[in-house]
Amino acid sequence: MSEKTLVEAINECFHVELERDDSVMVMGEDVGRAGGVFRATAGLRDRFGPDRCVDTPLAEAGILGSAIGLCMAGWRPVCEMQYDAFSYPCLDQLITHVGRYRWRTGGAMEFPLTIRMPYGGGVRAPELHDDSPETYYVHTPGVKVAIPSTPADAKGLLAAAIREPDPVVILEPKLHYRTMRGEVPDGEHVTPLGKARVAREGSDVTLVAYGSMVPLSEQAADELAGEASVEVLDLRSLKPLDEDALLASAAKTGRVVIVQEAPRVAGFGAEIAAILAEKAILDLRSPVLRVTGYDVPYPYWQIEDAYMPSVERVTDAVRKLLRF
Amino acid sequence: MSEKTLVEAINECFHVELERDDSVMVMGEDVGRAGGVFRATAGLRDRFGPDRCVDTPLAEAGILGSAIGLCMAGWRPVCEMQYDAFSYPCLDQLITHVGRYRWRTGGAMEFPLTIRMPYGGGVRAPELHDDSPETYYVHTPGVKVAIPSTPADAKGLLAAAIREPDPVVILEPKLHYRTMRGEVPDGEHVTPLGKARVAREGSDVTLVAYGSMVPLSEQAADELAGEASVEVLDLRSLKPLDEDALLASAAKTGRVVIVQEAPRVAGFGAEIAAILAEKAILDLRSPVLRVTGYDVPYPYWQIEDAYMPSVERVTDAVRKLLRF
Amino acid sequence: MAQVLPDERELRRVIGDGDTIADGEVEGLGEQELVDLYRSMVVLRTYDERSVVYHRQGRIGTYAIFWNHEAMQAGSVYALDRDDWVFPSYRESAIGLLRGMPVETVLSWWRGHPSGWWNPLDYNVASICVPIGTHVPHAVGLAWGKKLRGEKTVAVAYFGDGATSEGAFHEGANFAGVMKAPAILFCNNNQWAISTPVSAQTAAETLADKAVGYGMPGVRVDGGDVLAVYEATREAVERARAGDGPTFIEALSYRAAPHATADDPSAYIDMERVEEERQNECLGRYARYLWRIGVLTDELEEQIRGEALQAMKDGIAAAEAEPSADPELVFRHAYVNPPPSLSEDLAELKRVLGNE
Amino acid sequence: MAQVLPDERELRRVIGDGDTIADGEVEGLGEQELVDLYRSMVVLRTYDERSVVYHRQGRIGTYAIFWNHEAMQAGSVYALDRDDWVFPSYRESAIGLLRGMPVETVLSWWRGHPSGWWNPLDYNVASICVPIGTHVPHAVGLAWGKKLRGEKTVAVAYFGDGATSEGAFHEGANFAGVMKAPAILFCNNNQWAISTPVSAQTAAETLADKAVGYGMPGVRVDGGDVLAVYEATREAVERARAGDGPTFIEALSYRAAPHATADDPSAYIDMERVEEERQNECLGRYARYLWRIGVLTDELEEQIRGEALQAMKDGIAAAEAEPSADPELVFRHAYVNPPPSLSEDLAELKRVLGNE
Ligand SMILES: Cc1ncc(C[n+]2csc(CCOP(=O)(O)OP(=O)(O)O)c2C)c(N)n1
Ligand SMILES: Cc1ncc(C[n+]2csc(CCOP(=O)(O)OP(=O)(O)O)c2C)c(N)n1
Ligand SMILES: [Mg+2]
Ligand SMILES: [Mg+2]
Repeated sequence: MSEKTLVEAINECFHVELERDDSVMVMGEDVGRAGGVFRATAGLRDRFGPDRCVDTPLAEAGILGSAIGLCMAGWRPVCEMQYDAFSYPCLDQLITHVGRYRWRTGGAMEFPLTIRMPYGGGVRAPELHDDSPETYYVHTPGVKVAIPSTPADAKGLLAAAIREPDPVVILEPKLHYRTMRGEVPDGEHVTPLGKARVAREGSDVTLVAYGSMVPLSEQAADELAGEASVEVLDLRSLKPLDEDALLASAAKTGRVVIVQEAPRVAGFGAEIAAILAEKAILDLRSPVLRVTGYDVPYPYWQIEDAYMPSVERVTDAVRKLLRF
Repeated sequence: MSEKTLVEAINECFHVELERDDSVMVMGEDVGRAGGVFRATAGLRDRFGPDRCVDTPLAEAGILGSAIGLCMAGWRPVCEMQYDAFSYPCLDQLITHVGRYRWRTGGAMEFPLTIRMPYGGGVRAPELHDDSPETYYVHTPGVKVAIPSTPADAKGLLAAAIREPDPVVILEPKLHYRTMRGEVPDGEHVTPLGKARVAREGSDVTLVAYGSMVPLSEQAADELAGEASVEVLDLRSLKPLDEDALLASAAKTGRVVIVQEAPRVAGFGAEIAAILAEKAILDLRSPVLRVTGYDVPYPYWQIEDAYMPSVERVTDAVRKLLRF
Repeated sequence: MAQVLPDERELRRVIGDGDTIADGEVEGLGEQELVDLYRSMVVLRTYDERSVVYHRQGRIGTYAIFWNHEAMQAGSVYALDRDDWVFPSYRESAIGLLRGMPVETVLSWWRGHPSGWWNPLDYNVASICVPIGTHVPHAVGLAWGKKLRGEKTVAVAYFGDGATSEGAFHEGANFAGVMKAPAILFCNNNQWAISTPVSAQTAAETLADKAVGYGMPGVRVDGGDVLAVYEATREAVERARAGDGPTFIEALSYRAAPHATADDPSAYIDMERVEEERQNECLGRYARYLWRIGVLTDELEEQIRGEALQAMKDGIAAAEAEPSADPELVFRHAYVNPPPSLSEDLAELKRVLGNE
Repeated sequence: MAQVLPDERELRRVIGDGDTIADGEVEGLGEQELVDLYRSMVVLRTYDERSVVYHRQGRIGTYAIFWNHEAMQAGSVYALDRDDWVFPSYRESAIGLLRGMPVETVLSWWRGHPSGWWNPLDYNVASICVPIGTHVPHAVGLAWGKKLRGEKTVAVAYFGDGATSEGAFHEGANFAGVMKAPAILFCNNNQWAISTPVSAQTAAETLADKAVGYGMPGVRVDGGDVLAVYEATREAVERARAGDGPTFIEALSYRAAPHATADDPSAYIDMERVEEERQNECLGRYARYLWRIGVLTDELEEQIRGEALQAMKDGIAAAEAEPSADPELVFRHAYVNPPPSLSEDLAELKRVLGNE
């Protein structure tokens, strides 16, 4: 164990996984010479050479499309999209090919590729550096999605994704790249996909969150100490989803607030609410609430705090349920 | 009024709207010389000239991207995407620009563009001619989405979209292009966005559907006649959504089944369930169920019927609720 | 300053017209090879013509006709080694036949039956790509990836004139140039993208001109001349294998049939022009050449055609004899490790269908 | 056969080196115009240098530096009419200053304040485009749309060397060629896309070579020579206005500063090379030219610099004096007719914040 920032944990994961398996390669814009604009891939080009840590042309569909071909040639490519909103040009390759190619071969071939990107707001950046695009990915068949909220999980989930035979998209909370530190297991460390984490135990209300909404939910839980015993469930993996953990927590508390940074309409939080409405209706003592971003472009940064789910909005939602 | 097929109703709408407003133009692959692969734009090039019904190069991002510029020059472009799955290359322009440009100008400019495409399965077509991509669109801020289920609405919603100052995506159920006939008002006909339609009144259960799932739901309602009084709510417009109609129907019946052709995970049906879990929890007498496509690529057509929501699956879900 | 024009703006030709234009020949192609090539073309032609009939008979679904594209497909594949990869579009749906793929596999694909899905590793033929141009980066990635592994594999992506307008083509081509991928970008310029003529597709004078922007040679060849196609492809293969990177080949041809069985080109194509092109179609041109140089005989011709026809008869019989597909297949193959919700869905569907 | 090569593969130059290379001149540019151009460059240079300082002082956010890009921006805009449209990327964030946009507007953009969002119709300057290359089709669509309306407007899209790899660039450029849009694709080839050198971006010999594939002229110009940039752009404008369609201009330059304030180029660029380029930066080159031809004086230089500096001081003061933005703006402007759920959200937020 050693203490690391979230992005250091990711970097370490790369060093371990590229050493471990020489079919793993990293590709993307500025991942090589510069070591990534957040330095997530620092040192890889020097250590493993420019063929295993490749500075690509500036073309996200080209990156993902050629990664499909690399898989067919036996590689396990890890593609970096430089920012959330710059991943959109790769959606076509993702939806029409990444999620379907194995199926198209009757299960004969594997496409063990990983797509990772920094996501989310709160970093005082210009437009289009702040999106939370997980819904586009989760809704796409054939693709798995994980979002870490701690340095240890950032390392462990990335390792799981790299080793997974199915394509996995990892969104990394860029807000916490350098500000969050935590204990991270040294060497090989894998956090299995599909296992949620009870970040905080509680009995009155469950906050369901992932990524950067987890620490926020924990803050809200602190804020509510004395008023209510709040459980915080960190989903970690959106697909496969740990339904058992979700239903167990809902059964225990009977009250659920879902916290999601992305715009609410048809966002992933709706899926959580829908699962509860189907499978936990008798457990629910109150409505299922969502605290989310809004159905608007992520705003200019001077007012981004009004967009982002806040401790106030979360505690308000919890209090609503307690009063219900 | 005259009886028309769904695609004839769309074609008539174009003739009326291009005549009415000479800033309306139609663009896309094969919309001109061929009049569209489904003949939705037949006759427009001859009548309005090749500048108002434009055969574009084969490039969906180019179509939508240049349509943004056309809006800035005062046009109201209607962009055809030839099929659902071939709209994915335009997602980047949609998410990063179509939904944001007006906002980016501080509300100074309007982007009255329409994107329309045939969508959905059941037509015995090769791969990637069968998708139901509405979730990608609805989740995108700044963009509205409508899906007609009848010839009259196909005409009326398209007219509404063309006249709307905001960007609108229209998905047209290709399965019913030529097989569904209905009375369509002659001349100008507008179906306002944001108003659901009670396709069938009932008191025991509500089926919430849109597009090609509406006639299917009506069939299921027929099948259940004698057993249960089934209401079928045709949403027509996914954004803006007619929440009042949804909540009124749920309050009346207390039982809701959502029928959606797209893959379930994080699909639009989840949003409906989430709204009910938040706002109708006391009205619900039973779980909210979803009958949907699955988290897999839309299958080869010999087994597509096993993928598509069927009357059997819908009636089964309704019976589950009645037994609950 | 180096020459940046496409290698040739004039069309390469080998086959003459039996009159004023003299026949050429291709080094290294003996009688056996010439007949092999002929056989390949007949196999494809027979597949195509029978498929249109099968479609009319309701035995296969919508079908993308490739009549008069056989020279481009057969000529180029013949220039490859068995280890080289082929990335077809829907227009090259039967190209796997040239690699030993059973006829019934391809027919099953067009029948919407899961037995039409093959393992690309069995033939080094990728899955049929339906969304235009999107497989160009796949071929480039494969070629690049093989090169990184020290293998000598070449990959060919087939696409149409319309495909050159797509961003995916551009990004793939640019990657190919930068990575010096041993790839061949083979453009079947049949001058139409459904109803859109190539003049409305691009303002470039030739499609091969596009190669300049990717720093790769662009070659133009008569797509109706199987020997010219073979030769141009062979040169591209040699370049690729020598480590000199990708080549863009524009094979000029004409779509002398509807885009697909559902299409009526009379609405947008001058049918007289089509008739002219049909008179000059590629298989006839090659057959006449072989007759002129004395390689083809009535007997041989009949035998080759007979075998191809028999293969089709056997193929459609086999395709139709396939057991009807198990609906459970809907749930298979999307994931190596499916999410638990998918297994639940399957169980639920089986319950509803009463199969449980 | 027509010439398809880019018009010129050699770089155009007008400004000499005061030594072996003689100074040229541009027809139609009198003393007044030469000084105007100088003023434009000083305005941009001053904006840029002050912005880096303001960033260090925490008064603006991350900032994309355009030091040594002023000649490309000022020279090209000067060749346009006021009705012509400019589509900037983040690298041309302050280009609106040349159209009368207040300094505080641009500063506010970088301060993340809503008063940094302008109405493009006020200046015929589109919004700053952040996602690379995606505005190329916008400019082309505008140019095409204006042409359809019978107007004579030209649109210029600015983008970098890296942008030429994106599919959006390709699709837009191809549309421009096909629609004969009166558009100019102005590529600032500063030889780096963040840390990626242009040699890893494309295998094309020059970026102007890409024009061939779109059937438009490709022009190469010394991007550090404001007069050459002006002249090349003016010719492109004339072509566009005459109905002869689009032009691709490659302006060759060098990024002699970090990509943005957050970037440390010493990790990937040879800083000696950067130093060399800094010695030869575009404003100094033009100033020396003006001195040589006797147009610039100490007095004039001082006056122009003084005015520009004052404008910046006033601009930052005005930007900092903006009232802090109303959080309610989060809910405004996305829609003309917002969906009802959005109004509900606003009401809810106001309730939570206790503002209701
Ligand atoms: C991305 C995408 N957009 C649209 C289509 C619909 N479509 C199928 S074939 C075709 C024309 C293709 O023309 P071309 O590239 O010249 O190939 P050809 O069919 O002539 O071989 C179109 C537009 C598609 N398959 N994929
Ligand atoms: C679609 C997209 N991908 C990635 C980025 C991140 N990014 C910002 S600037 C940049 C490099 C751009 O290089 P170039 O086009 O040469 O322009 P320059 O910055 O040199 O002016 C990158 C990769 C982006 N903004 N948009
Ligand atoms: Mg074609
Ligand atoms: Mg650059």
